[in-house]
Amino acid sequence: MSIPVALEPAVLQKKTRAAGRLTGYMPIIALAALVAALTVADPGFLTQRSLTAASRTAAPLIVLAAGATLVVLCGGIDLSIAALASLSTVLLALWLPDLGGLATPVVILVAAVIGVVQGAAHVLLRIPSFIVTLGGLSILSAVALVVSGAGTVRVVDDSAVKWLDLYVGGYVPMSFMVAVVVVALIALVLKVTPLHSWISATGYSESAARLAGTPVDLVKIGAFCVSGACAGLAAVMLVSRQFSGGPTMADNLLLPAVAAIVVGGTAITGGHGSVWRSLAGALVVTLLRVGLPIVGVPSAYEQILYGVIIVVAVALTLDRSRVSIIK
Amino acid sequence: AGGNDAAAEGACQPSDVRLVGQVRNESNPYEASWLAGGDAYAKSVGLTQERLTYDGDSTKQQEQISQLLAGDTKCLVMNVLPNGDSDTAPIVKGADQAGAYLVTQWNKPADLNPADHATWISHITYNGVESGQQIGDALATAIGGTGGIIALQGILDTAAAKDRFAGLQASLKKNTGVQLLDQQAANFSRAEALTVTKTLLTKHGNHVKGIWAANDDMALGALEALQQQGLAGKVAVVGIDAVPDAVKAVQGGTMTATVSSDGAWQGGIGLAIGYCVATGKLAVKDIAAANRAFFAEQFLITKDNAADFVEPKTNPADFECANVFNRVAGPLT
Amino acid sequence: MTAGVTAAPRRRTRRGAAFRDAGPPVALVVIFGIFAALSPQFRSVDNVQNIVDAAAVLAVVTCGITFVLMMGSIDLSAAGVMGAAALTVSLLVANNRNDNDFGLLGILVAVLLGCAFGCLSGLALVLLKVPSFMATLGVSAAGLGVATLLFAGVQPNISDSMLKGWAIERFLGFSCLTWIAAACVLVGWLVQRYTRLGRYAFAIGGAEEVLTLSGVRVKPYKIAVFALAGAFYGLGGVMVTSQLGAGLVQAGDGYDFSAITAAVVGGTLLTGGRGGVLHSAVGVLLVMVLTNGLVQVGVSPYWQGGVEGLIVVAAVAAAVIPQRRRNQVVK
Amino acid sequence: MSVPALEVRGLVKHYPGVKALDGVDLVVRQNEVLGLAGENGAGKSTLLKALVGLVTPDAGEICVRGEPVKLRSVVDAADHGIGMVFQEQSLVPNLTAAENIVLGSEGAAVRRGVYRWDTMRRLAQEQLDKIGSDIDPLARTDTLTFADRQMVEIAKVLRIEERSQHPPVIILDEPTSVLESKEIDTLFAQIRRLREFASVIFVSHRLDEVLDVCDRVTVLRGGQSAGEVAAAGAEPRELHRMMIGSTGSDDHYHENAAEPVTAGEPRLSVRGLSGKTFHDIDLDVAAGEIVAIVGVHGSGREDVCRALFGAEPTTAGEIRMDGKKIDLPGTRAACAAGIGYVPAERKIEGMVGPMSVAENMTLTKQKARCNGPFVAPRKQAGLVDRWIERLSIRTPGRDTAIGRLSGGNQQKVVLARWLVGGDIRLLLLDHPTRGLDIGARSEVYRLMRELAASGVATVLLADSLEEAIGMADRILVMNDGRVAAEVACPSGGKPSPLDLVKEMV
Ligand SMILES: Nc1ncnc2c1ncn2[C@@H]1O[C@H](COP(=O)(O)OP(=O)(O)OP(=O)(O)O)[C@@H](O)[C@H]1O
Ligand SMILES: Nc1ncnc2c1ncn2[C@@H]1O[C@H](COP(=O)(O)OP(=O)(O)OP(=O)(O)O)[C@@H](O)[C@H]1O
Ligand SMILES: O[C@@H]1[C@@H](O)[C@H](O)OC[C@H]1O
Ligand SMILES: [Mg+2]
Ligand SMILES: [Mg+2]
Repeated sequence: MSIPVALEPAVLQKKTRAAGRLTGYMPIIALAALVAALTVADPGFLTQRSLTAASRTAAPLIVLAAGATLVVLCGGIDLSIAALASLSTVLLALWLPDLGGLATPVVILVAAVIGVVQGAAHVLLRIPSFIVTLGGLSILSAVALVVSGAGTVRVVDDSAVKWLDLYVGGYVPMSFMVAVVVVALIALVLKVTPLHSWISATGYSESAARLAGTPVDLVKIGAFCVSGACAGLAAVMLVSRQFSGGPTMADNLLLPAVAAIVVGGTAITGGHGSVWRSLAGALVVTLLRVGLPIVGVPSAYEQILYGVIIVVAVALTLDRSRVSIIK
Repeated sequence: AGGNDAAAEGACQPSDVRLVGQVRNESNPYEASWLAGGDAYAKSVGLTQERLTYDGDSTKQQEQISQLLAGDTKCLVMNVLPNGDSDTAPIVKGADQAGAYLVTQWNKPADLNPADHATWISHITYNGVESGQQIGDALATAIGGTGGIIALQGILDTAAAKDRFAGLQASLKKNTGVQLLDQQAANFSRAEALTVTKTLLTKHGNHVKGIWAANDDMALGALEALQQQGLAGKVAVVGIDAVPDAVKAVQGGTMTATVSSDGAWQGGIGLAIGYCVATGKLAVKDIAAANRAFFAEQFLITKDNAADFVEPKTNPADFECANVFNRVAGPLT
Repeated sequence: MTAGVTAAPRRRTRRGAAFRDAGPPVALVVIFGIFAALSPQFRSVDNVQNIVDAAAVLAVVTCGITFVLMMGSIDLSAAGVMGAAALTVSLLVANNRNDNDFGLLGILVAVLLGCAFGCLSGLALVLLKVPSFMATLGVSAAGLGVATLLFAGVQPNISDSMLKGWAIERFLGFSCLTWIAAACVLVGWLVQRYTRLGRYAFAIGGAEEVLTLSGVRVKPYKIAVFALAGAFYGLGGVMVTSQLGAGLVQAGDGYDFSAITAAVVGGTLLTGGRGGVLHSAVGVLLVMVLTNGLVQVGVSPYWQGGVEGLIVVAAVAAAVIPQRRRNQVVK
Repeated sequence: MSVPALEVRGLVKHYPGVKALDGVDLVVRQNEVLGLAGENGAGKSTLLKALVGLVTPDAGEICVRGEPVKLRSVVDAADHGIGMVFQEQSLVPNLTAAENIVLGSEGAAVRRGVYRWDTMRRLAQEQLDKIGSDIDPLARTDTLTFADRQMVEIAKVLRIEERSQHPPVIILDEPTSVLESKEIDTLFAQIRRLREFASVIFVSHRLDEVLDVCDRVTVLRGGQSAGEVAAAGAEPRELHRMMIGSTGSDDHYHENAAEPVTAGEPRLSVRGLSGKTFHDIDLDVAAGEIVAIVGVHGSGREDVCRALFGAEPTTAGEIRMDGKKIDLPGTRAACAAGIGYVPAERKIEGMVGPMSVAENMTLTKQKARCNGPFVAPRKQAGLVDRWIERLSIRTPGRDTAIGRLSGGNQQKVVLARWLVGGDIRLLLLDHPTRGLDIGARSEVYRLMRELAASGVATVLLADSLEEAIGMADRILVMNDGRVAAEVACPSGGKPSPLDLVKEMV
């Protein structure tokens, strides 16, 4: 009944092919502009050590954002990723003494299963993903609080996760490498299999996808599964960095992760976007988080600047030719 | 352990020293006074303090620290409030590797000790068990030794919250007439304390004779709740931190007691210790083991002595290299 | 001109409250009933008053967010806008930081500031085409920044007797704040039902492109809706200040997600075009009954958040059952 | 003669890769019903959108009552007395009918932003009275039937009268494509009534309809005017010739020679199927057989069709394909069993607009474009290009977003989706020719015949009784959710539409 009448977006008509390609590089351009601005503000900022530190810092955020990107591409949202990552840090810290190296895959698996449970609740009970995962957020936080005894769990012997804290070639943090590999892997799998079609179809038009026989429910559950697994992996990175797990350790990464996805230019309404975009978005967000205070922006102005820059960055990166109505 | 022994020697020109103070945010009075104290100290030695705030976000704190340590660390002095116990270890490790001078406050795991590190000079905290017990006792006295009380806990997974509550429990053991009716977490927050208190007041009605709050912010929230329920002055309230509003309330009699933790001093002293070591005026190896991790002096503030605490008194002399450990009340237990 | 046709007798279609709206009120009654059965203190008059009083701020914030959700947009700016409004009002009415004593005017300025922040969100959405999720997140950060600037290290405590009185004085058993909230709900409902702004917000959520095709310029309405929501958040910030007797940067902490939860639990769809202020009011009561009830029956503080989350999910699940349609899209 | 109500000269509109309008001329006289005919993609909708200010032409001139005008928006056009009922319905579902009718020009119904519901109701009532509709103006639009909503659309478009002192020009873009024959009759009565005080532009792919209701017909071909005819005495065939530039075949439905295989197990066998809107349906379809289901709106036939595909829950009954029971619901099971479904609502349910032709075409039968689990780009390209050619789909390329194609070509892509796998055994076609031009329709019919000949069973919800009779081997008449009659429909012994209508009501 309310079929969107094909209002040709004016932008689309005017846009030349070259400009079209440019929007694909916008996240990178935004990133470069930010680095340039920070360097102007503090010439000492652009050093190899500083970039190494930033990339190490960004790793967990990249992984979290990459996983949640799949859910966003399917048209949903996963608000539980940070709480799940927090819980995973606790589980990892608790299990490391007994399971050693095995603890890492087990925790990722458990996180993936929790993702599946939320996905299934969303799909089967037909509750909006926003609500399911908001509920999931509080439930997982409560569980984390209880199993950790409301305190941090120290990791005394961190040999099993230490490898993540090494540097490749002395410069590139291992955790960053792993994050990039995860992003590349997800991107590759999407590219070479029908999954990309399925996910975009689900995100753009779920009913059409379903009637075309696309396994919409499975695709969505799968997206939540990957999102959960990524939260688990992010937790491993955090533990390797913190030498402990804590029931609220990753909680504050939720909004930055969503911001990373959107700043990358992925449409929050689903369908259009990619994990590569989220990688660039996560770097932008990380630079904003650490860069602004380090170059000496006072706290209050830092928040105002953060707000402004993030809005401008999204204005730059979003490819509006693919989404006619912005909500 | 070990670390960079050369750095521990301390051979920096005073003008080369870089002073950094890091707290959660600038939007609560306690931490704002910490940063102000740091500024004042830096000014006294002709430097400026770089202020860092991390919104109570552990990951953001780590991110800032690693970015900071990726810069010039030769004469870097950091006075840090770790967000939680778990945040201390990575900060210490980073500082070790970079050879930056570090003083931490409030939070650290028990098995991690400055004495095992070269540039982690000191850890300063207040004895939460003691303060929790002191205000518990004060509350018991205020309600005449018998009656019900409710407790407002801080953020459950912080050492401060747990120690203080342990102190309350110890106090309850002593004051057998006092009965703990209920305990809820209000996360060190004034707003949450307001709602929780209202709910508990309706739940327990006039059985509630006193309110024990793990910090002053919550105590102030509880006071508002009492006022709104028309119970102002009829229920005793205690807190910890000695924020100005609480001290005034104690002075005015609406609050029974609080415990001094001196934010401005904390902001200055961490920088001062680091500065003294960095410039060679103090050698790490000369610092007594008991001063590497210590409880700072704290005072129970009641109506009697409140007037003395209305203005936080930080004395410039406290920050001279010979006096930096003057407020040590005892080694960390 | 028109060849007049004899008016055919009107067919009447069923109007008024639909069955599909019954879920949340029923859930409210059921959950209230369960707690009442479990705890005698819960069902005391005092506690019911307490619940309603505690709901006041959330009700006002949710009122604002409802209009945004009706359009199918989302608004995460409440926390920042409330913080900025709280500091503004506490520095403008009689307080311990300066000699201002603007009274009602100060309150008005704070509300207008909220309105201005809302405008910013709307402008970012409409002019820069930034999705509301991000635009409002940015505005929230900016609001917190402004609040921190105003805070400047010393807690402003208010001594304005009117503003303090709002939280303390009672009328017919409820605090003034509660009556203010009730008035907001009423105003919100009137706006929703009897003004172009309200009906267009509803229509934008139903089929935005159709409005454009009908020659309606949607952009000003979108901005206006965000501005209206901002004004409600501003008032929310003022109310929190009245309750706490002080202007806190954190005055709005958590209200963004609680308000969305309340609205959705009440039956407003995140996709827009459904629900409304009254739905949201029910949602707010439901959430407050839950928070209060869990404390009253003595659920461990560790578990409270989790149990609340579980019940919210269950309530929404139960509420959507009668609405399931074939091939329905749930995002 | 008086000045034309509307005149278009040399209108040009380019899209990347397409010349949608290539110098169109058009004259609409006062108080006439002008038909606009042309193949899918001929540029009809683009022309009409230019007339209501939704498309800015690259060149050319639009004159209203002799005055050249620039139309920048729908409001602009309305101010000049031009209004349009869009090809897809454009009402806000969650508003009342009254609000929809006055939307954008509320006049006295809204004062200073405040609604006066009584005035609004009265204004809407007046509009509805003009077209003799008895809808409750305060009913929520999404509670109305499709036909009623169409009435609301027309009532709404008539509001432009209030904006301009001149007689309005009302544009109806394919208003009949989703209506039942009874509703079409009502609509035509309305159009004839409109003619008394307005000019009307009417678009339809059913040429007999066009000739029936219009005074004059202008034909578009490839974005240009290909000529015009007076409707009186003209033949559909003549129009068709002008549309495509040659004479079309007379045998529209491509009568089949081969008989369906009725011996042995039926391909599809349904027993006692019940759901919310249908009860106790029995249905057999043999391999190679085309069974049409006819019935009015609300007869439940759409839901039966969806239920067969697993897209609508059932409460009882069983479905067998070649004797094997299949577990529904869930569209996956149906797909796996070789069932294909072409939904009626193409824009929402049929295609994924922003995705490419290739992706849309291979969405279901992923195997056809993959080697093992991996997409093989070459294989996909070959496959898609083959089907583009085979169905003569007009598209700039396989990577073009399907949303940019004309309706007919979109439909072909959606159909091709089920064919690329080569394993289709039963096709459920819900109004497969809706919105298709006569040529495209003929091609779809030919395709259906071909598929039937190769053994595919087909269930058809036809666009018209004629189509059902023309295509089907057997017709099921549904009424009130039940099968009311079954009519054999062999080639050579076709029933008359009247025979069927008797059973339908
Ligand atoms: N006589 C009237 N006076 C005022 N408003 C009216 C009147 N009739 C209809 N409306 C408006 O039209 C809208 C649709 O009416 P209806 O009662 O069918 O739906 P509703 O129940 O409000 O919608 P929902 O079920 O989404 O809440 C109402 O929300 C109301 O705003
Ligand atoms: N927004 C657009 N972008 C690109 N091409 C377009 C756009 N809109 C229309 N076209 C192209 O312009 C041509 C004319 O399309 P139009 O919709 O006017 O055809 P039509 O005659 O209405 O067809 P139908 O009978 O299928 O509705 C088609 O080739 C179509 O693909
Ligand atoms: O109020 C304080 C709180 O903000 C912090 O967590 O630690 C100590 C407390 O006194
Ligand atoms: Mg209703
Ligand atoms: Mg068309």
